[in-house]
Amino acid sequence: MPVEVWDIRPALAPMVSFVCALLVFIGGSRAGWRRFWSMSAALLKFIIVASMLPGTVGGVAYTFRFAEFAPGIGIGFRADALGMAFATVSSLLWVVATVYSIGYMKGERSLGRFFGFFALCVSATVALALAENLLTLFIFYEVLTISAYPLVVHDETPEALRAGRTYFTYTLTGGGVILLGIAMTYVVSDGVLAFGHNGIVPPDTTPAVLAILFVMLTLGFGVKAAIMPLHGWLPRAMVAPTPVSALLHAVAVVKAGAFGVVRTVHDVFGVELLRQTWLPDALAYLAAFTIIAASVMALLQDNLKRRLAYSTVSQLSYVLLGIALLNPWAAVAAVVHIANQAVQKVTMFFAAGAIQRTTGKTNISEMSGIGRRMPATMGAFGVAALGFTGMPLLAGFISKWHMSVGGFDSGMWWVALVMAASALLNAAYWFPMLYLAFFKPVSEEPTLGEARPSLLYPTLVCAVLVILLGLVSDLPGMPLSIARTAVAQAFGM
Amino acid sequence: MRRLATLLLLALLAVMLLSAVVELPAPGSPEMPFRSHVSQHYLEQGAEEVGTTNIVKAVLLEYRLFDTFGEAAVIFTALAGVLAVLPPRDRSGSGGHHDRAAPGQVTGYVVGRTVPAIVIFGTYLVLSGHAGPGGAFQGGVILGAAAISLSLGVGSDHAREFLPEHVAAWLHGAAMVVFLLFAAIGPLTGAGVFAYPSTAALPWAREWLMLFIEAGIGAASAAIIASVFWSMEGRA
Amino acid sequence: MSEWPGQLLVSVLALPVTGAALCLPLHRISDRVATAWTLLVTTVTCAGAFMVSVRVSHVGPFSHHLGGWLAPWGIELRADQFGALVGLAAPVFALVVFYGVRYSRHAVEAARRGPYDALLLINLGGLLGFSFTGDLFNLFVFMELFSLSAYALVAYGKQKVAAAASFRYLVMGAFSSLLVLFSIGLLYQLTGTLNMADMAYRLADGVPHRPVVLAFGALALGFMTKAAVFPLHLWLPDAHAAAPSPVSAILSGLVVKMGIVGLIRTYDIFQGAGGVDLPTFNMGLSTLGAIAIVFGAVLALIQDDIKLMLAYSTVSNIGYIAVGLGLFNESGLTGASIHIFNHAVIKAALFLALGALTFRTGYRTVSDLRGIGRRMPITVGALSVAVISVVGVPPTAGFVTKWYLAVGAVAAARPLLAATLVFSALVMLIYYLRIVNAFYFRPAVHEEVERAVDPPLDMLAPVVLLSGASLALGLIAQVPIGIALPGVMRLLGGG
Amino acid sequence: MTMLLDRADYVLAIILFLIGLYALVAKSNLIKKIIGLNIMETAVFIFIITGGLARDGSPPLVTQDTTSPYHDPVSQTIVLVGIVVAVSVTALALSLVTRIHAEHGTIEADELRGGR
Amino acid sequence: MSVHSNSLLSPALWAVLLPLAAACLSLLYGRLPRRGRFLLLGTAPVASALFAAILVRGVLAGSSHEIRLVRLMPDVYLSLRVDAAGALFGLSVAVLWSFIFVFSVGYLRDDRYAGRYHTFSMLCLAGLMGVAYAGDLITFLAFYELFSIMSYALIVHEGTSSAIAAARKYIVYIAAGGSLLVMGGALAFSASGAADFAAGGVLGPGTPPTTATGAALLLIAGFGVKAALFPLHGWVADAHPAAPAPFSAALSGVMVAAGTFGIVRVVYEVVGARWLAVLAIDRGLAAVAAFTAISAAVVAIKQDDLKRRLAYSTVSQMAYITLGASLLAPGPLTGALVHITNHASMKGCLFLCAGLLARNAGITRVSQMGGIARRFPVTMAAFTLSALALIGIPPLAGFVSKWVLGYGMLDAGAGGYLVVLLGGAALAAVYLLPVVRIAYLGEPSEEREGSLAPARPGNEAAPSMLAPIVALTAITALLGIAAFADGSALSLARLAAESLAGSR
Repeated sequence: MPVEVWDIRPALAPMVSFVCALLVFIGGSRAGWRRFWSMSAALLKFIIVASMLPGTVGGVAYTFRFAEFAPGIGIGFRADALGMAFATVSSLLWVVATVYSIGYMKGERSLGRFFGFFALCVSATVALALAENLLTLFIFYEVLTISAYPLVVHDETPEALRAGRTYFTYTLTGGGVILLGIAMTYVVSDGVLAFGHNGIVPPDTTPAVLAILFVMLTLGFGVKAAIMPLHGWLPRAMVAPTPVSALLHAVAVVKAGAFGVVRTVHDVFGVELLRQTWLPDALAYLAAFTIIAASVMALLQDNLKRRLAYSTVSQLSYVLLGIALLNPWAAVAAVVHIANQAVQKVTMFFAAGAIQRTTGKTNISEMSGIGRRMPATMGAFGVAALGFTGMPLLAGFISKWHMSVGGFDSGMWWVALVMAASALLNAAYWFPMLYLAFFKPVSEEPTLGEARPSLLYPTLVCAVLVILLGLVSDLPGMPLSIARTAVAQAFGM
Repeated sequence: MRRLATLLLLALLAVMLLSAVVELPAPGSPEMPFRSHVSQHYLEQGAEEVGTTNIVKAVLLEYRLFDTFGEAAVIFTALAGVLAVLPPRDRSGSGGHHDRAAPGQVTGYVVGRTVPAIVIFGTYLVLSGHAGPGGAFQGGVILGAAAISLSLGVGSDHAREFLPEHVAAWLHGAAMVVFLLFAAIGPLTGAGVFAYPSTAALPWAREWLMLFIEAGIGAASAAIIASVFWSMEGRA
Repeated sequence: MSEWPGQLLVSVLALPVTGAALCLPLHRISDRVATAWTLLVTTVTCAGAFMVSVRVSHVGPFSHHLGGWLAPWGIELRADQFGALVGLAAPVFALVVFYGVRYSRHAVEAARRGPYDALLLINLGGLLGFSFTGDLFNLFVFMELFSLSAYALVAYGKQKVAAAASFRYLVMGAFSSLLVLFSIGLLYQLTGTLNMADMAYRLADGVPHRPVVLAFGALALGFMTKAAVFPLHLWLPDAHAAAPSPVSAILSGLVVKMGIVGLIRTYDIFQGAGGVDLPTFNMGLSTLGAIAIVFGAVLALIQDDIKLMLAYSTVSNIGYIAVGLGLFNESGLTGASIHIFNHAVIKAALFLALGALTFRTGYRTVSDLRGIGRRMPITVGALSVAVISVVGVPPTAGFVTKWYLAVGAVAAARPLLAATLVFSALVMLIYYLRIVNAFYFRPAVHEEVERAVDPPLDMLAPVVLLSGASLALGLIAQVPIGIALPGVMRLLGGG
Repeated sequence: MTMLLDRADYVLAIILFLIGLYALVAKSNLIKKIIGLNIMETAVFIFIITGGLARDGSPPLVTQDTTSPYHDPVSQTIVLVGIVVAVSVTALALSLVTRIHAEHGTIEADELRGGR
Repeated sequence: MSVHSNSLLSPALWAVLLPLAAACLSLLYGRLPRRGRFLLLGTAPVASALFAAILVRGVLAGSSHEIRLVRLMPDVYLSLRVDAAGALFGLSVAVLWSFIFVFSVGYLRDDRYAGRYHTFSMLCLAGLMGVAYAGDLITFLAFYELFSIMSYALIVHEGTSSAIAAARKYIVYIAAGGSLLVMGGALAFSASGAADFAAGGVLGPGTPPTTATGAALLLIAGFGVKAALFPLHGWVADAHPAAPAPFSAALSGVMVAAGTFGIVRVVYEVVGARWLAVLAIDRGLAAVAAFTAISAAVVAIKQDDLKRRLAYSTVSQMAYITLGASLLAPGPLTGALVHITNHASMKGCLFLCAGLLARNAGITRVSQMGGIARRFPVTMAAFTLSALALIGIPPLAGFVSKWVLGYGMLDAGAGGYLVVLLGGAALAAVYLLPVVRIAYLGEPSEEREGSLAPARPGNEAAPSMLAPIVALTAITALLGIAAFADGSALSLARLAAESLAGSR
């Protein structure tokens, strides 16, 4: 079990971008001010989170508590390995996304509000990742929901408002269910909500209560993790500007849901307790179904962002499937996939955004010959697409490999089949796009040039990240090693 | 239909109330529990502790003085409420077109004779409260009634001369001002806020203070009753 | 005599009421002096009440025997934990009055401004007196004080329906006061004393059951009407909607809570009384509370007038408190008692913010106030924060209550109740979404809205302070909890 | 029945209370409602006073010569304050009715409710 | 004997990296000076060939070394290891690629997307060299996937509708194959805890049989797609005609062989010969291979399109290699390995000739080839020579591998398959000789376009296209004649077979 060290940094990280949000809200009208604060906050936060990395890998969990309502519950932060994995990825991608959104949103309206809530979302995500107990996690989970709404409806078109309402209905109902679940946990475990004890729910709880609790928490978080029956809001939320879809619907918001499920399985119930019940298997089957069905749905979409949305839905269920197998390998796959999927999906969204900004095209059918016009952007998109199809030496392969090994290890051979099927489906809906972009003979000559640098460079950086995560994923600071430490803690190895 | 429903409701209520009351000891029977407790103490020690034979007066002005303070405040609130709801229109404007009948000869004559008697009796009640029956509120109300009958008899314009506007404004608050002073005096004489100075230090202080409070409340209630009547008069 | 806390307690109760008397004449002399006087008295009283609460939270409950007479003979003022919670909310009253100065100059014509200040002060005195007295009849007197002033204050509303709403409020209020008086008389006859602690002690042994139950029924029913718990809430929406904004803030924030404090006092008295079946009453109360939540939420949904919607949300929030009381376990009661304080802060913020909007544009319906968000950013921002807190989204004060009530409901094994608690708030939030959308994301319709700008500082500061507090209380929730918990334990322990 | 007979005073109070309540609820004229309210108030006062009277006792003026039991002073104090409260409420109610009449021209509750 | 040198100087690493560098270079194809760019790009395959040669000499001298580049996962490394089989395969790939490159320069002279072609072909080369020198299953898979997916771009290069359809079919097969491989690898890894190539196979005796069967079947099927074993060979027939000639030469020559090479690796160094024998999978594999060889040859006869016929011939030849490998004996394995090299040069030359004919004379179908020998004397001579070698006429390369294979079969007691060998050779003659006959004796058919004016000697084709054809034919002859010399491909193959199959 990691040594608990009292340290301000886990609380400082979210605080930094919260302060930045306030500053941007106040001085939002001046572009310079806004840009400076957003960038500096994003960088500062990444530095703080990164500074905690060596400690986490070294088995130290920085803890910081304040605002204790009652003994055991209150706002507390604890940077354990799992939390750090999510926080590192989010804060890193946030730096890149801030650059991207500054470029993308140039000339749009009410940017003070946009960047304010943008920073608020990130502070909530990092706080959520480093939460020390279930209540803090839930508090910042809801803050994230609320502060994401203005971003979803940023364009203020009726369609955006409708999407916003759907978003709220789904996520808040989920939030309500989670609150009930947490209340039950609080009662069942009489007052203990803190993570880090490999399961708060006492082993002697009656199976019925255990089942209700598990269903409530997983489905509650599942709404945001866009597990199949509850994923409706994600494709509709694509109406938001691209940096929002990239960050929130590929990294922050949806990952919060998946992260919540991981916390539930590992820290609220604990692996041993769940092993005796049928619950994780049910979750596994549901996740597997989602992977396949969402990929098929993605196949049918013509709008690029909606296809990306469905692909996110399917990729997210990787994490859920990995966790549900209750096997160290699969768990590593799940945690590392949080990082891999985030990087790959953000690259694709950035590319999609660049294409939309440069050529105004959003539907795939219109994108023939785009590859020659914007080779670098489409190149990055291609790398990410290959990553998703599980091409070795790229990020996606690492998670697929661990997942398959985990599947065989835990005797569920069909998991590898699902992985293979999903890889094929991914190929099925990405390769035609690559073909269209690069190889389809196009009559008119490529007129428009490459995307603006502020859009292009973040995309390329992310593409390089995808390769790095695949190649050197085992360096101490990289997600795979953090994932292994987290799983080691969770499985008590 | 509504009537039937209310009747039904009332019948139900009646059954409940009666069934509860039946179990109460008969009124006036000595073994009523409250006989042997607080009121017995008041009856026995009340006289010499407060120095008045009228125990109700003792309770009102000594033991439960705060209730009386509250009471005075309530009646002042009533006035404030009435003034809020019906702000006094400036007299000049509305003087002219009263449609009220001019005061008849007979009422004018009778009122002329009886009002002084009423006023004297009222004042007596206010001032003698601490010895015999009576009390500040009763006296005050009677004085108020005198003012009302006067304005009925000889028309409110004349009646108002007895209680002009600016005097009334201060008089309404008289009770409160008295209590304010009473509360202030307490700490000066070492007795704490809202308490009589100990008889040992100032033997005569208790009677005078009581009288002072009685007068204040009496005057205030009289003014309030009158003002309430005047503000509602002529507004229908 | 008793040391300084007792003196403080008495002066805190006596000052506002006596001070009110001076308002009338002072206003005839000069407006500015009278307003200054009112502000002075309010600030001093609220500071005093706050100090009493602080003392209670440090030292625990203390009492003061008026006139030196010991408990059953004289009146005993007792400042306990629940009273302290109301004392903690006193600064809210001060902020509302501070906000009301400019508002009343705009909304109330000169002749009626004197009584307005007087009634406000008396109302404050009544509230504090009601919370800090240990004597049942004294409780009744202070109840009358704040009720009467409340009826009159409602009549200040400019809408045509104000007088009728005030009358209806008066009738219901008078009826409930009668019930209380009737039960006081009955209890006096049964126990011979008017002091609540002494009465509770005497009720415990050998008192005929049926009259005790009747007394309990009458008292409880009286206070539930005052608190507008579900079936008896008919008067609230019209009254709170018709009243001017500062008055509505006080009514919804504090006056309605007195009914709840009264209910808690009833529990104190009838704790040990034989024949009184508290569990079934509690079950009924929590069920009524649940219905109130849903009823309030649904009705709020269909209103276009924001003030009426806030009034129905008060009915719903009172439902939350009733549920908390009805659960009668540690979490439930804690949730209910801190909501007395939390809701006062949040609802005051809401009404004042809305008042500011009406002050600037003269409109109060959602459809008229479209597009105000961009023109009055700070006020609408504060309104949004308050909206989020009233619904109980995590970092806010509302969430803390919802958390305690949810835990209480689950602990009492009543999942349906827990579900109602959580999901009715969601229904409300989805609806408040409509307001936020209208304010921020819709173009302005009226040109008054176009021209509107944030209100001057002395109106804006209270709004921002209160909505900030509603957010901060989410984090520093242990202040009200610390005060309420011993009281809750005493209530449960005593039971 | 005998139980009820020697508690005639209470029964009377209850009946009065109910009559007042009926007037308050059923009548639509506001003035009649106020009258009903007053009847109920008087009923409660009667209940309290008669509860406090001692059988053939004398008023609580403590003079050496009286030997018979006194009536209970506290009940009378309660009623005294109660009466003042009743007066105040009625005063405010009447002023409200006057204003309603001035504004709406009618004091019938049904029409008022209609003409929101 | 294996030296864990982590030095970055090892030729194997450069053999892989150089083509990658060239690929990046050719991205800027447009901006390179016209004359210089062919020299620049050409250096990559030639250099790789040189490095491969150095490695071969090193292996022959007995030293083999392994490099661990980067740690992908706890006990999984990206490692390169040069053993005899790898060196042999690497050398043949590099040599063939150099000639193909020279040919492609001429072939793509006026093609607009030549730059893109060269980029992807360099990437494929890098992938293939990686496959040759892969030290463990994961690296093998990585490079295998790399060149599989990159070749999609080459198949679809022409942009014609048939090319698009063929490419789509190809990618579906490859993606499916790739997934199977990953599943098989994961199963093997989960069972054994390691994914590198161990001499007797990674799966220890303790592995449950079902897992072993599962892993074996998955891996073999995965590579089988590329190696065009019977049920999975659908894509080959469409891919070859659609792809540009130099690429189809490479495709047949080495890329299909990579699949077979994969099967060899898996059979001997992942699943392990013992397990295959126990589970009787080797016999199954042999049967499938035999069937494929015969059926492909039969289908080849009927094909009128020259490239399609050659494609089916590749399928049947590759089947021989799989057959040889599946007999789990050093003898047939040697034959199989040496046949990879021989077949590469023979089939490479044939396809280049077909390509030249198609480009210069527009001839794609055998029926059109009447009397073209007069117009294309050199090409047809090379074509005939290679065809004869393929059929197995001594002393050419084809005969050597068939002879060693046959002898090995007898030695391993699987005489029955000798019939398949001989039958195959006969069928090869049936589908190749007619082409030669028509070319020399047939009268020119009227419907040929006018462009085929009476042969003007000497202007048959650009020298840059003719030279590789002639060179390849020479190599085929050399491989045949000098087969039994000590440094020859055969000796290398025997060494590899000993190390792979010898240790049973």
